[in-house]
Amino acid sequence: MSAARNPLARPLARLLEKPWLWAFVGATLVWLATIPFTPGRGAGDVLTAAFTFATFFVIVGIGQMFVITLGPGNVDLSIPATITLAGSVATKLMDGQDALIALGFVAALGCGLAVGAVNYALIRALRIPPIIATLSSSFLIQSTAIAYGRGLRIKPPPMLAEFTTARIFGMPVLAICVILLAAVMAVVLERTIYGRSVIAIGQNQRAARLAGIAVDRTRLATYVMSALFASLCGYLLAAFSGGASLNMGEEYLLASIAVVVIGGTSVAGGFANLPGLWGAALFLFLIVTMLNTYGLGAGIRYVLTGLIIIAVITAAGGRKPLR
Amino acid sequence: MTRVLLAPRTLRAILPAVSLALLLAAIFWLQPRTMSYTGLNLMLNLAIPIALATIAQMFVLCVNELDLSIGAYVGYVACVTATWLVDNPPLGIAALLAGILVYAGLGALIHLRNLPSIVVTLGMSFVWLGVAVLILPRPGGTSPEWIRWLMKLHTPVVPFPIIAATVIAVVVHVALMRTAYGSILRGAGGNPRAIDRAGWSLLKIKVVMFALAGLFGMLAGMALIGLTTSGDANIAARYTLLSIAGAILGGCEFVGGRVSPAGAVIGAITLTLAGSFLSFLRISPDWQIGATGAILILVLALRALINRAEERR
Amino acid sequence: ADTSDKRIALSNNYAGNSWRQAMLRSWDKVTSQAVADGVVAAADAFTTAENQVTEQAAMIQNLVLQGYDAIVLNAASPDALNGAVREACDAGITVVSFDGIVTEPCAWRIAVDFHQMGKDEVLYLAEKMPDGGKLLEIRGLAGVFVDDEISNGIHEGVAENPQFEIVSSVHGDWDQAVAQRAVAGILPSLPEIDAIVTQGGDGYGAAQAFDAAGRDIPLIIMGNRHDELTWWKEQKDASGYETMSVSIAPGVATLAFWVAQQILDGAEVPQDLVVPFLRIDQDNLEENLANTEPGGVANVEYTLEDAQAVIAAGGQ
Amino acid sequence: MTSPIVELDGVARSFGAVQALAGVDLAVDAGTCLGLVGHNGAGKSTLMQVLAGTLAPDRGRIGVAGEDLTRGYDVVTAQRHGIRCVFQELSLCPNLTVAENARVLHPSIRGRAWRRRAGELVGAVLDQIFPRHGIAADAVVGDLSIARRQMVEIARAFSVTDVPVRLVILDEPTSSLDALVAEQLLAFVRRFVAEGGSTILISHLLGEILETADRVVVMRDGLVVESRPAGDFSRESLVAAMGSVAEAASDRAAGFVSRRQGEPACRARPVGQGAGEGPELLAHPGEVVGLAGLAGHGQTDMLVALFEELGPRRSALVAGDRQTDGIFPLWSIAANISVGSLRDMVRGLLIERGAETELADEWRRRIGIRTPDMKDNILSLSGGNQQKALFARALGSTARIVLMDDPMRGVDVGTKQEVYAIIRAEAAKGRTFVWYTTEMDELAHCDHVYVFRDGRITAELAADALTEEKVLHASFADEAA
Ligand SMILES: Nc1ncnc2c1ncn2[C@@H]1O[C@H](COP(=O)(O)OP(=O)(O)OP(=O)(O)O)[C@@H](O)[C@H]1O
Ligand SMILES: Nc1ncnc2c1ncn2[C@@H]1O[C@H](COP(=O)(O)OP(=O)(O)OP(=O)(O)O)[C@@H](O)[C@H]1O
Ligand SMILES: [Mg+2]
Ligand SMILES: [Mg+2]
Repeated sequence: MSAARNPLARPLARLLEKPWLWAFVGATLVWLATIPFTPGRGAGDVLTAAFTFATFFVIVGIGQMFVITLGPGNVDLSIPATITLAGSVATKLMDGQDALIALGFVAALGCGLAVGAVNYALIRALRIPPIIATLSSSFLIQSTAIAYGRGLRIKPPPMLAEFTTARIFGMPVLAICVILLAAVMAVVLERTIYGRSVIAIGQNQRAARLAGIAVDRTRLATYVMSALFASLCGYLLAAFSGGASLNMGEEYLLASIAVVVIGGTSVAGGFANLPGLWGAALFLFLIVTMLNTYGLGAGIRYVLTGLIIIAVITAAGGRKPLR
Repeated sequence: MTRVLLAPRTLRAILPAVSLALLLAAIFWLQPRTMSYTGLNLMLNLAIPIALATIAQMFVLCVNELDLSIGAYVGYVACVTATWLVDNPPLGIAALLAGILVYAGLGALIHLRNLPSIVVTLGMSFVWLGVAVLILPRPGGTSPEWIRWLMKLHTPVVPFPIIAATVIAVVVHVALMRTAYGSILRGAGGNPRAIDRAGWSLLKIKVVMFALAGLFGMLAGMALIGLTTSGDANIAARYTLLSIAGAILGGCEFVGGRVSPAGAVIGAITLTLAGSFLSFLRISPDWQIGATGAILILVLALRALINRAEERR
Repeated sequence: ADTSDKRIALSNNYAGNSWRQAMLRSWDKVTSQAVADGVVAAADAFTTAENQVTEQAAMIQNLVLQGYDAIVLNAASPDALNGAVREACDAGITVVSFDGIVTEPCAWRIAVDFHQMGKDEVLYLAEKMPDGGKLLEIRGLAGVFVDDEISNGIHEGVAENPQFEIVSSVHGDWDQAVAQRAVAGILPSLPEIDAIVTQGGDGYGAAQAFDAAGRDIPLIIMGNRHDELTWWKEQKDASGYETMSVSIAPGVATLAFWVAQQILDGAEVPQDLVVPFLRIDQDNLEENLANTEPGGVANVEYTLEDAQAVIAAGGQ
Repeated sequence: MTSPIVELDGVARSFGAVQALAGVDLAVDAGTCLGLVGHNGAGKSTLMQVLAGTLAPDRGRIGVAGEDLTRGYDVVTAQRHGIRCVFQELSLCPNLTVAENARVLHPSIRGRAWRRRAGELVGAVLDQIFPRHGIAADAVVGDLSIARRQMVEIARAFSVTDVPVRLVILDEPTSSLDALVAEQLLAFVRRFVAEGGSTILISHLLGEILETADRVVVMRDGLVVESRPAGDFSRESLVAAMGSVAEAASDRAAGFVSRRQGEPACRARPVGQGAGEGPELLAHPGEVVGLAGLAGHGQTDMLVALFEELGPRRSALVAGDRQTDGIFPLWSIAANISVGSLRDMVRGLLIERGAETELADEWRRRIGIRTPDMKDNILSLSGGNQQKALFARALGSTARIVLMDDPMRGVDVGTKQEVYAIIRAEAAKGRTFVWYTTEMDELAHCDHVYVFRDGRITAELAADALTEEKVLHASFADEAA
């Protein structure tokens, strides 16, 4: 092989094989294409904004990624409703008081825990395909959120709101936290029994069971985790955007799936990567920004968004099966 | 004979029909008025476009792919039908055919570059929506007269939606489940390598299946316009999830080429009727959305019961 | 005629925001009183699981089957429900649409002049800033007619007042978070902005985006949300910030209810009625804020007399 | 003699750094059965894929019936010239019926009643090869046992519509069949050859090759090293030609000492057998317990049930159907092995980095997995080597009880001897093995054998009482009773 002859070729080839590469390449290109239209400090400001908003995509993306990695048919469609429920419950409980920040946090995670457990109960006990199980439960969760929160937009505690909007040297503090979180989850994926189990189940569930992997426990943990991340997102998002609303989760349905798959995780399961989530989240935000900056009409903007997504995935190409 | 009838495979195959019958019985009981020609007509006519979209999704599912753009595509077709097909039929027909061609091209692209269909169709959903918004920036347009006439057809004795649903189910069933080439198409979902090794072109199969999805998506959009009489870019956004849910309810699976056209049509009708059932139940507005979920769960729980029974043997 | 045996249904296409929630509550409050008083036999509210034309069409057909005498309708689309509405009319049912109105001639319409609402925003600005300035437009959901109407109104206003220029317009999908994100993303590319024209509900998000980017907050037209009014009040008290706030009151559903009841009663009601939108200005801010539920929307509920007045006004 | 029906000249093919074929010449004459043997990874399957047109060679010439077809040679060309292949990994569509699967290979079956005709076509061949096969033409393939699937695929390959079948390649066709069915197949191959057809038979059961083939070709490391009439070989010389040393058949009966003392390591009953009915399965520490009987009579179910009952800490399972039950196709060889021992490699919360490579390298050495790098994907291994990785997974774990589901499918003779030795050594250290096998020879390595029929245990034999006759007797229903 030529790689053996050229010592430099190998790391380069390794890099080119990285599944997350194309999401970052796409994000960078789109960013560069935006800069000429943003005077002065604009380039940096765009990045700051991108990191601010990509953070929320990444939070839900992590949970969704673990779920999707469980194999074909596994996807969590209840993320939007969970975001809404957790956001509503938390803001209503905290009632704008700094002293209750922790209580709100626990309540939000409590919602996530309950949602995840219900989802998996439907999938496991009633054998409902995950896509329909989570869709059905999302309707129930949405109703709960309506009945509980009544769509009232209660202000978050000021300290919490400040935390979600704080910055260090232009970099949002929240984004830094989530980068760390993503790094931790990358280790969980690669170097813990749980992570290995998720990947093994995604490749071949029967083989995983026969190899001694605790399939049920792993899947339960994964659906619960996805709901927990969704509720964390709901909690932070409500704080960030000045209160919860009943439709705050709506756009996270497609977005959570999009960041996962554009980030290079295999939809067929058994193969995941975390850096790609950030690449894809930045990419998605920057496309909208670029097209907004160009001042194009809504129709053209949609068309271009779609074409760019397809172009990036085509450039990245698929993984060829070995045999 | 009873053994065949009670075999899990048979039970599972008739399950969609059974849950539909149960739901229908519950509706008749709640609201006897629905048990009439007009009643059935009103309750079922909106199921036709959904059934067509579900069939489209089924073709894609059959080759182990997923189409996240079907809703947006139906919206695109609806906009074309409500505008160009009326004002400038040649342009309208060209636009509709272009839609099918694009679908066929997607099949080829996905196969040749080995791309995840979810991402590609996710991208396409934006493209279709964008084009639809460009064609029809605000809701409007009218239905071509003949489509309207067809969808409002007053057939003798049996309401038109029932006839239409039966025809769709039978035609697709025969084409996909009973013809020789149909088994090759399904085989490509079951074990693509086996089909490849037997000398069939997987590329052609993908192209055919996606083109069929495009065709049925087109029919769905046109039927929808016949019912609503005017278009809207977002008109069918929900069809993406509905079509997947309908196909699964009807016994199709995500991988392995296991599909059922009749089941898909029944699944679509079940979903539509679930909505009617709810409005007859008169639940508090807060919980109306949640009740939709509860019904879905209920219907699918039946399937779990049968699977349980199967395990116990 | 006596309407005490008549049944009226509300067909609603969306419940996912504070406006619609306020609408449903107003409906419940006013109609349950009406039912208790024996004015009508029933007034049930129905909401679709998702905001979709097709679902609402199916719902209308089901309401027909249930034998309601009148359907009060907040429609997902002005044209696409015409088929279902026609069927309802053919079955002898009175259809009254409001907020999201339908174009089918057999239905009654209680319209808000969204076009005028958009134009009024610019007219207000023209008054406040005679020298004109640069505007940022935050739109709603592309392809929905309310968005198109308001935006057309705004653009017409700008055309008549050429001292204003819309330097950019973004779609916020009527979602606070989306609007905030869209504004934050485009801000770096924008020159100094003098005012933001909105479709309601997104003002607070826009203010936060400007605040986060460390830019001067321009004049933002508000949309009657409690959080917007509160923020406005704070700014007003702190620095004398001036703006206006305009939106349609969710209680308009109750007006539609009374109109439907009047039609069933045999009253002569013109097919097209217009309700004014609810506008809040610098001087009545405090009063309105006090009347608005925390986290909710400024609202007015209508009585039978209000409805009769509107009908009489529309008749001329 | 006429010219050979196929002729390969200097065929070479590499996969990355692996040279699977290094210039192979091969000729098959009409009316002969060519036996092809070689160690795991010798390149047999690769060569057959080239011949079947599913894999393009890097260089070399392909001639069929004297015609040079090298340019653009593909499946369709191969089929047009009557060349069919039963691949090592099954090539049926599990979602289609038997008849529909037959049609996949025969585009000419079309039009009215095609289903019936396809069903009759494959049904007739099935009747011919495997009398009393019990497979319905409208059965869905996914519902059939692996043995029956194999039978369908074989029958399909021999079925004829428009093009006469000239050469059928059988790549380890008997690996999932029990002895009786395998015998039926081999008898049919003889008849087929006698009528003028040709076959290439690949098998690791040298007895089959010596009995059935007219000519034997031996491959080693991507090259043909020997090609002689079958009569010139003995079992020993064949093994030697493959590069292994034959071992004298073990005679366990002679020095057999029962280990049946104290508490058994596990006890169980077959799923379909009620309490008190027939013998119970017992396995004592240090014992190798064999499960015998015809394929599909409840042995696999029993093993899976046992595995679920014992749990992964106490037991490990070596899957036989490696495609559906064994390998993780996206993972490296090392990851496929270490997945059985994750619990033992955790330090603190994380899996230790070095531990995985260490374990993999140790087992590459012990069981001889042929690969340049254990970090390569598992699918880059030949079938037999994949199976070795599955062995390594189970043996490398700390489980005290190892359950094996006909694990020697596709494993070459040399490796088999090594694995037998490892099993014996591990058993001596106190590990328990429960071993389902379809090969009579392997039962000789067991201390205690249970024979299955219809989901029940019908006989139990200690090693000193084990004879082939007794096993066969217990495997078949008592006609008299
Ligand atoms: N997602 C939506 N789809 C369809 N119509 C909508 C949607 N959101 C709002 N509307 C309608 O648009 C009009 C203006 O809504 P507006 O943006 O002022 O408030 P809102 O978004 O409902 O409130 P909030 O977001 O504060 O809860 C109303 O007629 C409302 O019913
Ligand atoms: N798709 C592939 N990618 C990489 N390496 C491969 C591939 N296919 C085969 N090989 C390698 O080529 C060599 C020959 O493999 P082949 O499958 O032909 O062996 P075999 O003789 O059939 O062995 P077995 O008896 O185990 O089936 C092996 O070293 C294998 O690892
Ligand atoms: Mg809003
Ligand atoms: Mg092989």
